[in-house]
Formats: sequence, C-alpha cells, structure tokens
Amino acid sequence: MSIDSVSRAASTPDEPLPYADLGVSKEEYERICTILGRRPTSSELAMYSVMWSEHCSYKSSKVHLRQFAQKAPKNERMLVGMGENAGVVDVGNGLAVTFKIESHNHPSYVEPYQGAATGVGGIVRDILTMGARPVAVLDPLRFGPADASDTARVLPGVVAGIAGYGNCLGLPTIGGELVFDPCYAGNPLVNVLCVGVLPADGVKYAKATGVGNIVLLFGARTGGDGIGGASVLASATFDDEGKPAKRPSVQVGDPFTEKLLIECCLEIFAEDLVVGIQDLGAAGISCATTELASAGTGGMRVNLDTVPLRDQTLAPEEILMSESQERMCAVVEPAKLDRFLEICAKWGVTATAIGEVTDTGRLEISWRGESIVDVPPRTVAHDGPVYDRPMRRPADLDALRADSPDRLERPTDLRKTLLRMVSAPNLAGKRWVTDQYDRYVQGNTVLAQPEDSGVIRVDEQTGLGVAVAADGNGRYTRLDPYQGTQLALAEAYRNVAATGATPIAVTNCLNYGSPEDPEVMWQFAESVRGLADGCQQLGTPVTGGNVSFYNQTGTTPINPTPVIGVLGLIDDVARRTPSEFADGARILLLGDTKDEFGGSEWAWTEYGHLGGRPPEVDLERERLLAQVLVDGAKDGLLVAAHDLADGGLAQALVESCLAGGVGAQVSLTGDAFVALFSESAGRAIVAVSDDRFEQLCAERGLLVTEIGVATGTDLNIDGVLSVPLDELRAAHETPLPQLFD
Amino acid sequence: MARVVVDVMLKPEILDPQGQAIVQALPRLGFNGVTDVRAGKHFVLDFPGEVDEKTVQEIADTLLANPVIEDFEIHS
Amino acid sequence: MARVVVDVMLKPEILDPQGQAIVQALPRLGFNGVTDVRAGKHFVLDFPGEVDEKTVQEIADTLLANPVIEDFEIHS
Amino acid sequence: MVSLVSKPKVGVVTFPGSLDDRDAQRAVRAAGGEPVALWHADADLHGVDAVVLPGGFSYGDYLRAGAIARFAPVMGLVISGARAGLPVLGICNGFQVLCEAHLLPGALIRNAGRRFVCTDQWLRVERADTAWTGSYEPGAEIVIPVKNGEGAYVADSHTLDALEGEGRVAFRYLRGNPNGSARDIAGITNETGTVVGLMPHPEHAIESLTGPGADGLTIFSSLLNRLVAA
Ligand SMILES: Nc1ncnc2c1ncn2[C@@H]1O[C@H](COP(=O)(O)OP(=O)(O)O)[C@@H](O)[C@H]1O
Ligand SMILES: [Mg+2]
Repeated sequence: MSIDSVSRAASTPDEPLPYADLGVSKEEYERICTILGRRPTSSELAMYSVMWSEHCSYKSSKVHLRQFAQKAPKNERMLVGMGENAGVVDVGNGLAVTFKIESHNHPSYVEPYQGAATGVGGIVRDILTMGARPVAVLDPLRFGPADASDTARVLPGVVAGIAGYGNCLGLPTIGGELVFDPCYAGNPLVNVLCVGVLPADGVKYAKATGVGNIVLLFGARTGGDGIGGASVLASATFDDEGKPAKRPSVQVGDPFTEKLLIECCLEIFAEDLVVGIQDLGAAGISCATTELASAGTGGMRVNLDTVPLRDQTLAPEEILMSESQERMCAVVEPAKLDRFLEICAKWGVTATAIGEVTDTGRLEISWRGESIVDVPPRTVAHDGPVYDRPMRRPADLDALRADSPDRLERPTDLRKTLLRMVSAPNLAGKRWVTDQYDRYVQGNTVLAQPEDSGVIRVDEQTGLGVAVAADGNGRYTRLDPYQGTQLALAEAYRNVAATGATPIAVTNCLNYGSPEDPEVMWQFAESVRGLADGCQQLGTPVTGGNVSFYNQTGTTPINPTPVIGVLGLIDDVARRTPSEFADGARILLLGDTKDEFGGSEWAWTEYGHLGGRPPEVDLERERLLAQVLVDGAKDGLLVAAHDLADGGLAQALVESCLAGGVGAQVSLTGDAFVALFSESAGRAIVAVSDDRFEQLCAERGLLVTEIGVATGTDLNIDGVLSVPLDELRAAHETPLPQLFD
Repeated sequence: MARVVVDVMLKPEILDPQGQAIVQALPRLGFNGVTDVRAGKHFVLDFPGEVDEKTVQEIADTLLANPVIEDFEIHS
Repeated sequence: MARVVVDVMLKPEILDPQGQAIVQALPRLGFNGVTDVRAGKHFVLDFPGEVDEKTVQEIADTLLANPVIEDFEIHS
Repeated sequence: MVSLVSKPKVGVVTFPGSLDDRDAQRAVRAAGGEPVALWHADADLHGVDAVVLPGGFSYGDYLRAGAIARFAPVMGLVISGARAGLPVLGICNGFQVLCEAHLLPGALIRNAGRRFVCTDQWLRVERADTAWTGSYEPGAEIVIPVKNGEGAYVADSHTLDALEGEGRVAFRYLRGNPNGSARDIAGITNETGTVVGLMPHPEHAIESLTGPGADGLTIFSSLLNRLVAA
C-alpha cells in the first residue's frame, strides 16, 4: 500500500478523496484545498474531517454560544472561562474548582455500558487536564418510557457503566437526574458532570510552547476502537428503525488505567513538570496535536511511527482519528523529561515521546519516513467552518401552547392522585440507580442524592465546600425554549441554595435534534439566549459546557433538553442544610403558588398531556430566595430545606418526610390540588425550630407561609388526605425495582 | 441430558483491560514468556433433552454475548 | 506460537448468581428447557514457543483461578 | 513495643487502583494514630505497628478482586508480619486481598444481586475482643456504609461451621444482607484476633458530617487502645 504523502498529494491534485463519507461537505473540502494550496493527503483529510465535525468544531452552535461570553456578568472568581477544557473558578483558601458537563448520548444507545463508562472517562480527563483532582460526578440521565423494552436494555447498562467506571476511579457520584419520556426512546441522554479541585495557581493549559520542548503521549496504547466515532458515530442521525445508520465503532473503557493516569498526572502537576497538557477525547491525536500547537508557539513535528499501538495494522489515518480511551498528551521541557518519565514508570503508565515543539507555524507529521501531514494547526483546530443556520419557530408551537392543561379534569380524590404521582417513574425514588454509585469515596461527601445538591468538602481544615446540582426539563423547554431554559437554570440555582451554598458559576449540556432542521435550530438559539440572559441576571457566569446535536430518530427530534449545572460555594460544610424533616420542626413554604400546570408532571403522568405555557420565571425572586436560604443556613436557622420542582409541594413534602422518617401535619389554604401539585417556580419548603427565619424572610421581603409541623407517622393534610409513611414509602420506592430488577 | 458450552470473547479489535492486567502481572509472579492473554466468559448450559443448535445460537446471540463488542463460539 | 485455553468455573457447591440470573431470564425471552447455566471465565494465553504444561498449571492455580472457590481446566 | 510519647504508626497500603487509602489514613489520624503510607512495591514496612489494606479496585479488580494485589512485594511482608502477630485490617478490597492471600479463609464473589451496592448498613459486632474491635460493646449494633460489587462472602460449609464454632465471625449484617453473603457474614477474624477483614467501610463512618455516623471510628480506636495498652 502506498502512502498518501504530502508530495504525492501535490502531484496528484485530481485524485478523488471520499470526503463526503467522512461527513465533509463539498464546500468544506474546497476550503481545505484552499487553505493548503493543494488537495489534502488522506491523513490531513482525516484530521480536518474529525476536527471540523459538529461535535468538535461547534460549527452550528458557535454563533449562538458567543452570547455566554458577551453577556457574562463580571466575576472576579473566574480564572478560566469558556474555551479551555473546563472553566475554573477561584474559591478562596488558595483553591480553585473546575467543573463541566459532557454528553455521551449516541454511544450509550449503541452500547449502553461502554458508552456511559467512556462518557465518565472523557469528562474526567477534561477536568484532570485543567490541573485538578476530580472529586465528584453527577449524571443527568434521560431514557424512553420506563416500561419500554429498549429502556430495559439501555438503562441498566448505562447505570452499570457509570457505576463501573466512576466507582473504579474513586469518584463519588453525588447527584444527577433520571427522566423518562417517549421522546428519548432511541435517543437516550447520558450527560455526565465532573467537578475537580486544584491549587488556584496550578491551572494547566492545552498549549505547546517552547521550541524544542518534547511532546509526549502517555496512558493507554492506541487501538482501532472508536475510529470515526467523533464525526461518524457521535453525530450521525439514527435511521427510522432505531439502528445506527453507520457501523458503530465502540470504545471500551479501562478505568484502572484512567485511575493510574489521574494519580500520575497529579504527581506530575505537583512537581510542575509540564508546559502544557491535553487529554485525548474525540478526534484523539488529531485534536490534541492541533489544539496544543495552535495555542502555543505555533508549530509541532510528530513522528507517528513512535505512537505505541495496540494494533499494528492501523493505518496512519486511523491512528490520527482513533478515540482509544485513557490517553493524554503533554509538552515537557527536555530538562524535566527524566523526572516525568520516572513518575510515569512509578504508576506503570506508558509514556512515549512522539514529537517536539517548533516555530514553523506548521504541524508536520511523518510516517514511515514520509511527510503525511503539513498543515497550519489553527486551520484544523480553530478556523473550521461556522454556520449561521436558518431558524424557524416550530410550526406546531402555537397549537401546543394553546392546548392549555386547563381542559384536563382535576382530581377529587387527592390521596389517590398523590400516591400515583409519587410512584410515577419520573418522581419515584431513584435508589435502584443511585445505590449503584459510591457516594462515600474520598471521604468528603457531605450531601449526596437524594439531596437537592451534592456537597463536597474541598478544604478539610476550614470546611470550605462546593455544592453542585444539574437540572433540565425538556417539557418546559419544548413549550418555551427561552423560558424553559431559564427554569432549568433557576431550578439548579435553587437546588444549590437549598443546601446552603451560594451559586457562583454555571455549566451546561445542550441536547437537541438536528441543527439542519430550522425548527430545532430555533429552539437551540432561544435556549442559549435564555441561558445567557438568565446568567447575566443572576450574576453567575457560564464557564463551559457541551453541545449535543442530532438527538433524533428520523425527522423527529427529542424535546429540546438543556441540562444546566450550577456550582455553589459554602464556607463551612458543617452549616449545610439537609432536606430531611426532624420531628417537631415547623414547616414553612417560601414563595407563592399559582395555578401553573403547563408542562407539569401532573398533566403528563395523569393525562400524557404536554401543552400550555410552562411556569413563569422570575429570576429576581429566585435570587432573593437563594440569598435567604443561604443566609438562613449560615446563621443556623434551618433544620431542613427542600426546593419545589417537578410534582410540586406534594412531592417535596413526601421526600422530606421519607428522608427524615417522620410524618407531617399540614394545613393548606385555597385550592388544595393547586397548592399540592402546581409547579410554580421560585419556591422551597424549610423546616425551622424557632421564628428567627421568618423574621429574616420578613426583613428581606420574601413571602413565607407556615403550613404545618413535622410529626407523627403519617403525612396528613388537613381535610384533604392522610397517608401512613410506610404506605408512601412503598409507593415511592418500589416502582424502579419493579421495572428494572 | 445434554451439555453445551458457549465461550464469549471480546472481538479482537476491542481493548481487553482484564487480559492486559493479567499479562502485566505474570512476569511479576515469575512467569515469563506469555505474550498475550485475552479474557472471556465461559458458559455451560444444561438441556434436559437433545439440543437444538439454532436455539443455542440464539441464546448466545441475545443473552450471553453482546454482539456489538463480543464474538462467541459454541461447543457441544 | 502456541495458544492455551484455561476455563475457570465456580465449584459446583458455590452459588453462581450470574448463571442463575441467566436461567431465570431465558424463559422470559422465550427460551424454554434450559435447566441449568453456570457462568465461568475463559482465558486464552499465547506463548511464543512451545508450552510447558506445568507452567500453565501453575499460572492457572496461582493467578487465574482461586482454588478456594474455583476449578479450572486446561485445553491446549 | 510502642512508646507512649510517639503515636502508634499504622501503615496504609496503596496498591495501583486503591481508592480509600487516603480515607483510611484520615481515620487512623482521627483515632489518634500516625498513618504511614505504604507503597505496593515497598521492600519494608517502615516500622509500623499495624497495617490497613484499604478499599478500592486494586489492579482494576479485573481478574478477581484482590487476586493480583495479593502478589505485590509489600504483601510478602504483610503476610509474614501477620503470621507473627502484626495486626492487619482488610477493608473491602483489602478483605478480598486477605482472602486471596489465605490470611483469612473463604472468598468474596459477585453480589447476589449482581450489581454494585452502596448503602448505609446495620451490622452487629459479634466479636468485641479482636485487635480491631476491642473497644466495641459485645453485640453492639452499628451503622457503616457498604459499597461493593464482589462482596458476597463464601466458603464451604465446613469452613463456615468452623468459623461459627470458633467465634471467628467478627461482624454480621443486620436488617438485610446487601450482597448475599453466607450466613450474613460481613467480617471475620483469624484464630488469634489480630487479622480482621470486613466488607463494610469503617473509614467512611468516622464523623456524621461525611458518613452515616461515627460508628466506624471505634475500629481504629480499638487498635490504638490496644497498641497503647501493650
Ligand atoms: N441519575 C442519577 N444519579 C445520581 N443522582 C440522581 C440521579 N437522578 C436523580 N438523582 C438525585 O435524586 C435526587 C432527586 O432528583 P430530582 O427529583 O431530579 O431532584 P430535583 O428535582 O431537586 O432536581 C437528587 O438528589 C438528584 O441529584
Ligand atoms: Mg431539588
């Protein structure tokens, strides 16, 4: 087989290359030819194709995502913003925290266990690359109907994959989501959020600076797995039968190797042995070399023959595109090389010099003595195509909004409604899932699921900690992407505050259908606008995120599903607020309740109805509520707090009673159905032991209503319903085991 | 009674972390000269009467092996 | 190059949850008539030259199988 | 002989893939001891008075949990030390290593439910006179997290009968058996009460801030009380 070298490419300008099969359009191909002044070699085409794919280049989303930076509130804490592997915020005490969400949706549909496992692996390496020790994981998950046979295939595999990988890495899983909706059948959403902690002056960057510095590949060997995954698997629409339209190329994760990589890197960082570092994710070596080079001195020379291979038959194009997991690329000064290699050897990590930094402004890659790549790295990594795609408000949106839930018959027997609601798959207890996750490892988990947010201690001396929550509601976003996205932001923000932490930064994972569908593009643009405006208003900058397009079957997209992650800060984790009621505490409702059922869990569970308008969002009110919750926690005024979201007050009361093992005696004014099941935003319940918190609310102008007291062994709502806790617990906790055991 | 054996192995191009861990451990235990190890699964199925080859094939394909990443072999 | 196979099975008196789960799943998938399933491991070892039977025995006995709960069989 | 001025030194072994090693060190410190990090490749035990084999997935647990770690160089020293009376505690993966190393009988296999389980677990302390349990009340009922995928204790019935007969079951699961362990066994000890292995994680129950309570701390303080008294 002859090598398609640079000189051969120059002398065979008319040789056709299968660019279309690699997902490269004719215009894009011509653009590559213009950049290079000749046709690309097959290796160059491989690199451009993966790097210019939607997944790596954000070509359809870029024009919108800019708003996050443009509208970003000023924030002194932000050490690293969007654009790097993950954003970094200063949390004081010489420490910084980095966090980000990633999706691994399509791979998890094809091979649930490995898809989800490698999803964890990928985001963990992003966090590690920033110089941080990964300290926690959250896993927002969405599947088709709970009783669908394909859900029975996908869900257990996904959960086991996350558990198998995360547990083996020693990362506590402290929260997530579990949502069922027919729109995710064939398009499960597997998003993983990872949090890391690093010294504030220890941020690492993906840059190859310093002529003569050595480029090393370390970690696992390169194999044929996942070839084309980035451009083919990760962004190809599935056909109508729900089978992958293109041949799947599955990656298998090796968490043990990743664990060694983590410890090895942290030791290397501690001794300040790298100039730059980049993880190998989608697009593997193509991505790492071009990104490192273009962010650095500008040039790099790589000898591809030196790459340690698992499969000796790999072609250079395949080596460049391989997505083999558990690999990193570092740039090291020659004087530090020996020590670098010594640490790798200590951890049993294979490390190989594959090239060096140059000042030529070119990335030059050779193979078997021939030059096979000679490109300006920036053109691959950053100057990809940018599309301002056409947008159109969905044709059915007006009809959908006009179909208000007001037409649905409201229940008279609220006891029955309550029991059906708390056992609906979306509201039922999630222990079948979450008991598979190690929540304790590292010994710093202060709160974990089913709490409103996970809380991790980051400084054992002072008790400084962070809280993280991730939320999304595809039904709300379907009805109104702008408002729905702000509701997701508001919910995550509120969840963080409910545990006593001050929200300081935002990450997001935007899961949508095809950007080539103008209606999807409109949903996307509206969501981004909503999030950017919302973050500006709340004063919490977006520090990073991820976009996943092409989540659709045939021409039917999923409900637009932005998942918003919020990071909060808590000075002393001993002051965190749990959600469980304690016997004798008085229960207060914060905020006011309107008759809001559009997109609600009640309309969905009882009638399969999705229509009307989602609840109103008032971010100023959210901000006030959060401040009161945080200040109340700081001053030790709160026994418990729990935010109200899906399923409304009823769900929150049930959860706090079950968590505390105590009943409640509650009396409500007005329409009991609305009071119990409306999903009005900006609300929480708290439990208190004296009246100081009410005074605080009065001072701040936050509406507070005493609704009852935690006591006894029943949930008793005056004149409405009464259910023994045991019955509630059975109704709440048996559905998932019944479905998936 | 009939007994059928189904061996399930990761496809050759798929990474086998377990096999790799074993290969690397062997020299430390003083066993040199093993160049590669692949780890798979071994199922023994008992049938009361005679065995229908096609049924075993189907069982292996749907339940015992994950055809996305694994191959299997049947031995009766 | 020589290839040796080592099959490792839980001893018959040790409960095999994986095998049991498979037996129970089969009828639900429409496969009737499998009375028992035992799940074990299947290792394929490559040696560069010829294989010393005793070495394989030792490898299986010390590393691949835990004699407290498992039996093994070697097939060359 | 432990001097009274210096704190007892408790080694915590880190194998490649160990996860709860730093947690075990923290627990030793909380109980008043001085944790000493031991590396799997170490050729000596740095004069420690006791050793903890922590939880985790040594070598990925890829073959069998603990199977490869058991051959680490440091294990040769731990095994000979244990035979000579050195107190050794194996937690979860460490328990699996102790069984693989034949310092304790039996083995740990895949959970009966075939899933990883992480939950706060009730236990009864069946033996309150080992090196690691001496400060518990006999029969104390405690809560400690379990988190394992291969935590079902198995042994032949002869061995189980012997363990019961000799009173070598140190901890038993109460109010539910999380993994299908034979006779609800959560932890066992050797004949002399110096080597103890258990699946639950006492290092994750040393304070109510980060665990279900502080019931696990007593395991570490039992050891330290014993060492100081010696
Ligand atoms: N897949 C999951 N993994 C881990 N934790 C989860 C998962 N799904 C839900 N949870 C946790 O269960 C609890 C309840 O979830 P949810 O009702 O969505 O919370 P909220 O409405 O407060 O956002 C939360 O603590 C959440 O983090
Ligand atoms: Mg909440």
